Amino acid sequence: MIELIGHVLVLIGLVVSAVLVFWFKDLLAAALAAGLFSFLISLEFYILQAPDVAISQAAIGAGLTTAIFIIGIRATGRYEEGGS
Amino acid sequence: MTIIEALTLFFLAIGIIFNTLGVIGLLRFPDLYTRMHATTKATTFGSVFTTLAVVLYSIGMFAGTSDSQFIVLGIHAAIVALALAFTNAVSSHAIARAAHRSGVKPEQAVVDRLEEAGL
Amino acid sequence: MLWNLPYIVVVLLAIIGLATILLKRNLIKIFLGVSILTSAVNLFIIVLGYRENSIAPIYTYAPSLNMALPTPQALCLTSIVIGVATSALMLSFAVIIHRYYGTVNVDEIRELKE
Amino acid sequence: MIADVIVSNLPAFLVAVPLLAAFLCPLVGRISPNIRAAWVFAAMALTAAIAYCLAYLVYTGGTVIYVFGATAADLSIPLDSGGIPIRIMFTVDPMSALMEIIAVTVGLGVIIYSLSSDERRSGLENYYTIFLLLISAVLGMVSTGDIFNFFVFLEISSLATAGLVAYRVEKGLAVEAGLKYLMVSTIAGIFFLFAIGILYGQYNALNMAIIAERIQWTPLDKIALVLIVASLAAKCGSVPMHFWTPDAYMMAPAAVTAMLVVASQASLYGLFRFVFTVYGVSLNYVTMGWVVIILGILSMVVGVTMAIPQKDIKRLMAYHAVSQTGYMLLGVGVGLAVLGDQFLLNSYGYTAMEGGIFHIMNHALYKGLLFLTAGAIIYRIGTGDLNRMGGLGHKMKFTMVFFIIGALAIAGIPPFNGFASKFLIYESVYQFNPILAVIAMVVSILTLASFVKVFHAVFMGPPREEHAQVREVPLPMLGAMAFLAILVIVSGLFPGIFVTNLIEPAVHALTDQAGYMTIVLGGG
Amino acid sequence: MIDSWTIAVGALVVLILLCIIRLVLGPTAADRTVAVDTVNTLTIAAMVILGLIYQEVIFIDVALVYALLSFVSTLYIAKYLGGEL
Amino acid sequence: MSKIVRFCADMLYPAIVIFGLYVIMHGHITPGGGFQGGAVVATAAALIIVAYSYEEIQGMLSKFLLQIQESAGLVMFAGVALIAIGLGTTFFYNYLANSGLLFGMSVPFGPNPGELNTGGFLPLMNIAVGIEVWGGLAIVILYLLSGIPKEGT
Amino acid sequence: MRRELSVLIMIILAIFLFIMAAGFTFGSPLETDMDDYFIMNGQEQIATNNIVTTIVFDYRGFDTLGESTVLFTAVIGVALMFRMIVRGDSDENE
Amino acid sequence: MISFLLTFILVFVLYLILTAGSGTIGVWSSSEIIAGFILALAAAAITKNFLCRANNYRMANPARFLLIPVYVIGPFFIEVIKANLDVAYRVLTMNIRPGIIRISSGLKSDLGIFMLANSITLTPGTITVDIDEKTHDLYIHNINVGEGDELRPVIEDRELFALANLPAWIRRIAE
Repeated sequence: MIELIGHVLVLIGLVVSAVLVFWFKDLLAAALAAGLFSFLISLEFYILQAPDVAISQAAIGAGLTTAIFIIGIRATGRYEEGGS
Repeated sequence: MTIIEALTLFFLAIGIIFNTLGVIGLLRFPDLYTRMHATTKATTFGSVFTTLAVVLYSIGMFAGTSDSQFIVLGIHAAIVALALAFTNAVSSHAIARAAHRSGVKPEQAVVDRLEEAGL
Repeated sequence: MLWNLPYIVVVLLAIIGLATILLKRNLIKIFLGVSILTSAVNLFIIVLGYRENSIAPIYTYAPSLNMALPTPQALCLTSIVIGVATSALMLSFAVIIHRYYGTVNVDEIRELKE
Repeated sequence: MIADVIVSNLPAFLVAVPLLAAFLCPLVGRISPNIRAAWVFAAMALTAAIAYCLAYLVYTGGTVIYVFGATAADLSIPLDSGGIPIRIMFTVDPMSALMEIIAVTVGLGVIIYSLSSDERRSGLENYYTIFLLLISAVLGMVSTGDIFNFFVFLEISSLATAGLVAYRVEKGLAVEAGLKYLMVSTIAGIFFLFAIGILYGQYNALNMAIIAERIQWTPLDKIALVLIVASLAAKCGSVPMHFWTPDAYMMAPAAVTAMLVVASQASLYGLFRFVFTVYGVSLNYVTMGWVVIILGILSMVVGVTMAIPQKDIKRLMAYHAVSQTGYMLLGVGVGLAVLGDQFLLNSYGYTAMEGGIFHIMNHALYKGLLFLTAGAIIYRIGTGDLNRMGGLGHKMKFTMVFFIIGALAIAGIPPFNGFASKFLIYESVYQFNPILAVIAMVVSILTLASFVKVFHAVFMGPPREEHAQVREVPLPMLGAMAFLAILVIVSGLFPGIFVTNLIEPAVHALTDQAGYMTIVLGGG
Repeated sequence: MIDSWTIAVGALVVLILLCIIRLVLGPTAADRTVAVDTVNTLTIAAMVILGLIYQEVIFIDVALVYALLSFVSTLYIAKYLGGEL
Repeated sequence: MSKIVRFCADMLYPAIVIFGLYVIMHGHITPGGGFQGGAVVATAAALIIVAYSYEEIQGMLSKFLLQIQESAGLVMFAGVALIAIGLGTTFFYNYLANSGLLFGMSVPFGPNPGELNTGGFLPLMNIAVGIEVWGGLAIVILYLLSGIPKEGT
Repeated sequence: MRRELSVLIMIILAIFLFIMAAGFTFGSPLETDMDDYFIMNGQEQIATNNIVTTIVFDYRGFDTLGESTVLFTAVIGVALMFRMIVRGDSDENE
Repeated sequence: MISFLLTFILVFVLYLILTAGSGTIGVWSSSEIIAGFILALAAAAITKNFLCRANNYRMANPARFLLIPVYVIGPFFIEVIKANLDVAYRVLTMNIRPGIIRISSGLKSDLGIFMLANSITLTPGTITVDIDEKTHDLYIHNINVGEGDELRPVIEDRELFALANLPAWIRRIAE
């Protein structure tokens, strides 16, 4: 039962963090929310008995994608409106 | 319930309590630096303690069954604990430094030598 | 027990990703939407392969033989790597575009439009 | 002995050779330009030879199956698996072979052209790497018999095409066009993956034949079909999602543009393959056929009307490419609409499909030729703006001849190959629905008008003084254009040979779903 | 015994959700970074305990990858915030 | 970054590299494999990149070497698979499995802890893919960093 | 106009996807024969404990070659994009 | 060469720790040891310039090396628990005087300054905010600055720790 509740909470967290990505105007915060989304989806893969996928999501989604998005934000400007 | 089991439960409880305190601190404290006092330390120690509980559990199980999978479990969990303590300290230092450089000043501070030094 | 909640979450994530792609005007934001959409389809594929009370499809000490389906996990691995390759290429495009136009707002860089 | 091994492994070499050449190309290409050119040309020629041998095998001996990782190449179903193919397999039937022939032929011509026309640019070792990757992706897409494998090759072709379109990074517009293409194809790819997930979740299979056997036409299958058709139509530049085509075709180097046509047609092939082979019998033919027909008609009309006012030569040709894609969709759509009715199929359905598929081949040839001539013109005078051209007829005689050949072919004037395929389409579509045929003819006339305008603007008129230094383009470029032009003329003069030997087997292979399933699933 | 582990995981997941509140509120990007960093730590703890619940030793490797790599993305964010990137 | 972070990166770099190699090597026994391990090692390179400034990186990581690494990994991957054709079977036939040679031990059916020396050519392919992903992802980060505009432009 | 069109597309897709979500049942795949084959025979045939790796590198090894190629393509594409910045090259214009 | 050897030993030991429990030679199987040897050679060849960047081989001495766990379990742990109680009290009463102060450490080696900074960060109530690269002085955010400390420009490091003299331990280990 508790596992079930935990699973549901992770799913809710996924949706919430995705909404945050949509909602933030500050791109850095959006990238942070995307990182959080990545962590949570990796936890979800873990719960769904897919450790291989969880590792690659952790390594690629949490580590590298966030890094290259940060570099991209640095190279293009931080806020969504008003250009750079 | 053996001593190791009791100790495991104790560690687990301590870990969860620390984590809870840390997150409450994250939510309640007024400014960034005090929040970092609350979270980085409390959650680091909380997570390290829950991980150590796993280590203790595996030691207990290994003593009972002498099954080599519990060696692996214990050692890997110990490495996780080590890595957590190691990386969290450095990353909280990095965040604090970056925050200070980006202009977040501590509230109600009685003194700010770093501001004066201008690094 | 959990009914179809994971599938519903997949749909919600896909819709949020699409909304980010279609409604936002900033290229980086659009790429974040693409990565959410990719994650949604990855989650969909993994959820397809989950069986109740199963263990991971790796033989270890774990005694049960009721394993989750392995093929979706293999497909998902491929999909994740494709996703990171695509986002790397897209980000490099955005960086170059910013060098030329000074902005990454979609509405302002439409020079090709008739 | 060695020959046997090579022959039985031809489908593997077909993809492995260009891939290996591409992997080594960034390193080999750094040594010296000549070695790079030799390397690329050798790889492409070897690939072409393999493709021709394989096509010969397929056309003479029937569909070739290649199973990756099995003990024997044609062991599609392992003995202990209970009748399911579990490994990835290549299923090269005459339709695939036809597409392979087109791809390597155009690819060979384009490589020869590109070795001369692009030699002054930078980053060439990476450029040719991506070129080889694109060719291997196209070959993989048309050969594979596994839907997920198709997706992987689709993604390779997306990324490679985007990289090539944005190759001229010194122009911001090129990067923008590449980004637009990449966005469209990425989102299309994601929805394609959704469709794969739906099919996999229902039937627990990834092989086309086994899905075709198990498919039940549930609502989920319908959704999957919609997603597949939408994503592949977006990739091949059909009308609702055609907005990337003019930008991408205009900003890419000329050689790349010719290759883009082939890559788009590989997506078109995927569309046909899914509709005919995977869904096949269970499909509601008339509805689906009309959907394809309407897509085709819209593409034709929108493409040609957008093309007429264009000022840039490659952009104009790009809109014509959209328009010509409509012909293919129209022909195949008519065939699809009558697929359930054997009598109508025999009376005009096959003809329509032959027209549509013959048009794929012809379009690749003459559109490739036209883009190469446009590239030649731009190579010499440095702009694609029609208003700044004129009087080039005397300076670039051979280019002018090749342009005339291509323009007449695209407009459907006999005796060029455009006429052959368009005529097949007209006569069959007229029996199906006269209005459609009339629209097709009108579009054809508008195409002719548009190209007459281009011809007049570029080659006729008084010579302009800023073009006084213009000379004929180098010999390799002329050779490549001549190569394609000869093919255009030959296939226009003797369409019967091509239709009987190449197109008809392809059409019958495409429509024969039961035969496909028997070959894959019965070959235990 | 297993029940107490499960309860611990449930508590950790609830804490993760609470951290999201700070992610929403956080006035500066540094606050949000702190929140995400906290989520990392909690996720790692949850993963270790889940590995024990599933009786699968090999799952711990995932947590180990996580512990080492989430650090790197935090450093990137910190470097960007500090204006050094 | 500050001296503390630099020192930490120096110390963690060998540890993460060996951990990535461990993940690569044990791909056929535990979760992981070429992609995951390669990504871990590439993240180690990213750690070095983030700890030092872009100018200091030039001497530590060479783009050309990484490019060679990437190509070599892919060629090794395809080459290992192509050897199968030379042995009279098909592309990607696992000729080493259960053969008794390198990585050719058999495993009993059912739950068992696993043994490194099994899996046929899978460990070789894991290594090849690991090398490739390592080079590829590291070089992507290096290139993207070079796109950051200099101060004052 | 563009905004309304986007919302329309999203609504249509949402309906599609919800129908899709209703068609499957979480936790019980409809058919499992191919994967059961992998689970039962993969360990014995390839001598590997990790069935996922078995599929990734052996049964569907060709996909993995393609996937590595995708990454390679992206890297070469990025290198192609940044060649002006890194080396300061500039082409002669056409 | 020395740096290569040291790195090699370190990564080899790490690999062995990671694969413990795989077989019967000790707790390792023979193939793991062989593979670990080869992989450690590779990893050491790649990373040899990083671990010993300062050309400071003092830590190769096992006597110093083994002091680190003693330090962590002994004085450091005591200090952490004491500080935890202190901070919990201050948080409950909200009796805080935050401020950033400057600490002079006098440590020369990188490892020493690293250990001191981490000890300070992991001790509740203090965070290392920044470091002066030349003098190795640390800037510390303290949740409760002592009375009168805000007026002193520089504070000695041992004044931060009430029970155990952590800087002396660190000096013993790392200097």
